[in-house]
Amino acid sequence: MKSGSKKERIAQRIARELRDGFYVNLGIGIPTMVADYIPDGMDITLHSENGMLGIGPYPTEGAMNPDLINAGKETISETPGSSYFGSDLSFAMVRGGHIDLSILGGMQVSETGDLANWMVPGAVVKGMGGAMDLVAGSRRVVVAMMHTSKDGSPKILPECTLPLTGVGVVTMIVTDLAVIEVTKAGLLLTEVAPDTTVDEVREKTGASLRIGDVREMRFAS
Amino acid sequence: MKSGSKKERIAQRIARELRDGFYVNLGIGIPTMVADYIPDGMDITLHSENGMLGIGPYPTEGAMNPDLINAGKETISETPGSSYFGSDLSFAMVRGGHIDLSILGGMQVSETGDLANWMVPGAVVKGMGGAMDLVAGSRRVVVAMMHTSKDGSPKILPECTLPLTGVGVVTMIVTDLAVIEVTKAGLLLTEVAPDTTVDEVREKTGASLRIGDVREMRFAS
Amino acid sequence: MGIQYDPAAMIAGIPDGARIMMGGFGMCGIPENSIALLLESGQKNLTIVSNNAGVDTFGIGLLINNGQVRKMISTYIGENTVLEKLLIEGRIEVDLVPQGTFAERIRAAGAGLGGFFTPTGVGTVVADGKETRELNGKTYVFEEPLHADYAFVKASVGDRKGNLFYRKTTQNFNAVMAMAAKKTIAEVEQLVDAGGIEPESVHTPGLFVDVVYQGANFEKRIEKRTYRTADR
Amino acid sequence: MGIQYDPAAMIAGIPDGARIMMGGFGMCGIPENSIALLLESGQKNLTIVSNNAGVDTFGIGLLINNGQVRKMISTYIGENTVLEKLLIEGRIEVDLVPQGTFAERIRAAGAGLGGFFTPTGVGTVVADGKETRELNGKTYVFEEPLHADYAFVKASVGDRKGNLFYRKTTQNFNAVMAMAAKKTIAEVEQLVDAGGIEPESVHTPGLFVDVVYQGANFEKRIEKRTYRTADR
Repeated sequence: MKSGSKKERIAQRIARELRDGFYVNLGIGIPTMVADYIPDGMDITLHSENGMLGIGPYPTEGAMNPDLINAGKETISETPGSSYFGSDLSFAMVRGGHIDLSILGGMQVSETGDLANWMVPGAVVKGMGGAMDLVAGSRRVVVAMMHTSKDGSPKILPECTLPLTGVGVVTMIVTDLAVIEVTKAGLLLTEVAPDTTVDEVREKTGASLRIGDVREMRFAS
Repeated sequence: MKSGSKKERIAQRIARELRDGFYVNLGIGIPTMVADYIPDGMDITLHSENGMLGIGPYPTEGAMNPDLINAGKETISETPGSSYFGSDLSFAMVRGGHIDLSILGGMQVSETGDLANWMVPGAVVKGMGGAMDLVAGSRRVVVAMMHTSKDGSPKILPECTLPLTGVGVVTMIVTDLAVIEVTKAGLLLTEVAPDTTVDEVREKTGASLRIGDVREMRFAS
Repeated sequence: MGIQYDPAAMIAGIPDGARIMMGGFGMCGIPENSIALLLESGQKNLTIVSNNAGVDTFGIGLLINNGQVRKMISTYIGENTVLEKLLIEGRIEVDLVPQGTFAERIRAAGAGLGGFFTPTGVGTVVADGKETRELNGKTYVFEEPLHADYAFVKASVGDRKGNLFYRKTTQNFNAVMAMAAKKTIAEVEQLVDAGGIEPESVHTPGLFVDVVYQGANFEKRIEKRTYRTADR
Repeated sequence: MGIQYDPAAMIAGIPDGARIMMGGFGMCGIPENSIALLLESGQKNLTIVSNNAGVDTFGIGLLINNGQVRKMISTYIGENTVLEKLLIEGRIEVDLVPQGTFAERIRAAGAGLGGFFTPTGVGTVVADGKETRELNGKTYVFEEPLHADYAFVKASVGDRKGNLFYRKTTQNFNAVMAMAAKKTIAEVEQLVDAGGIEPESVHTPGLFVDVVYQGANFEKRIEKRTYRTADR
């Protein structure tokens, strides 16, 4: 088993979904960490919905520029071949199916691939930002989340109980315990983490799972 | 009476409709000639729907550039402060009401301001180009045309008989004989050319004309 | 009337209850100087259309603190705790719009469209009460254009014809908002003569701009300072 | 699969009956080199989406002369007498679309919209058989997105990430068409390394481009040579 936190492990596993030439949008939180695990030599272009393609690593302290931020409002850097544009073109890219992969956090996912991730129960509503567009438009949507809530209750459910971000939009769920694909026939368990079992995953999942040819989760490094 | 052809006189009269700061689109034919009569010192920016603001005069022979044409496919020049953009933004400007004045040729105008100018009877249909957008979107639409057809038949009619370019879109008609405003109460004759009379204009007009405080047509030089 | 170069009269003349778009994403590319003038003028019951609502101590947050804002139309307001408090107390109204729909509705207003069908938000609360339609096998929701009386935008460079150029990620909503308001007021870091911006690199052609002026003392706050050590 | 730099295989692989967008306005900014490759490949029954149909002896006109085109979707075809003859003889089909609607339908396809309402063409033959709707007191007609299998575009400069920059009025439909096709093939006058175009001046971000290549021997014909004498 890889060292590092469970969240890093999720990011490492998701990095294995990257393919050469992909344009990828990373949400806030675990998804942002995926950038650290892009395989060497693979041509991945990161999209930021506030109007940029080609995000580079965080800048050095002296190079921070208030004119250059990502959608999480963090200072970032550019790479050779970066481009900047307005929000209208940025979301034209998203809705138009030009983003190969979006990686987002999740609060709940249903067995038909519905996603809830924008309204925290009991808290003031802060807004959906670009999440609804990203899930509606991206070619593949991978949800990165812990398998259960802090109280142990399942986050993968027959139906979401929280307000939805999108209907039938999720392609794959990657958690600290498992990789689950959303198929037309329902949720398909394809990988379990080294430190768990199919039975444990099943127990911690609120929706019914089809059990495929289950392998052990592997991680990009 | 000014010298020059009747068409030049139409262009000269229309030039008097220009106002400082206007963004103006000139169609092919008589409208193009309006550019020669922009009053000195007046800030007029010419729009070309193929993607340019700030058309200058025709270039010198050696300065002709295949990368720089107007919507009539003629070689042109740029002015300081010109900008270039794509056709989608160009027509966003047009439809969004950002063009103060469009000047177009006409085949027929109705008494409610309908315009027909894209299908020549009996000829192969060549297309409407940008005319339908220009008349639908511009703040003011001035039609520049000879008052009658070559056979003397009226072009200003109760209703257009040719296929329409737009419904209720014309603001003003300027011909070799008269200036006619399109008002909610119908066509209002406001000016007649020096070499004609109200009666002659009325006779050569197929639609009913309200006769306002008719002045003699004056021309920019 | 051509381009003007002094924003004071136009901003002072904004009526109570006006709807004003403000460019920027977070604190990046926000019209700091025009907001300061609006603070001075003190109009009330404003509707502000902006992706975010600033932070407690800067940007649109200053207008909220000053009691000038009745309603926000935004996509995410998570960075402003004062707004959150007012919202809970029912003293301010917030309309939340998905960010792509927000951008597209503003563009539709600027582009003279009557509305459009988008896949975003289908099956969510965003589509409640709106027409949905299946088109070529996919479901879309109808969205209307979003207009405003004024747009405050900020650019890196402007010329005296009103042409604007935005550096790095400062374009965000500035260019599209400049299209969608009856009057657009642009503050720039650098005001140059006509021709000072490469004609192919103009992001906002001057025909969308009514006032262009050189801003003073741009603060350009950074919301989240993220950096790496030089040797990493 | 990342950006490719050789157009030959992709163009040779275009099937008969494909729908291909081609940028350009008149002869300005047209994909001369990709058209030449398509002439060599000889596919039949193509639908060409382009503002114009070239002239008798150049541009899309060459494909028409070669009997490869079954249908044109255009806004104005007045410069091509061969096409006119084929049209009269019923050997080619022409769909005419208002130019702004044409641009907007292409953008809608690229932007993932299901359609939009435009004021253009209301009350004309263009609106025949289409839904019209009154929105905020104005009448609009519904228009659908216009997709294509391929887009051939031409840019002045391209970099190896597929970013494109267009000089003067050569952008026209090139940038918007690059968004709207399944595969976009861009020929450029100058191919540079990634970073060779100022990031703020990229008109077509590389994510819209599948193949970028340096064209050879651009003819760049002028359709109407209009000039003044130097002393005027």
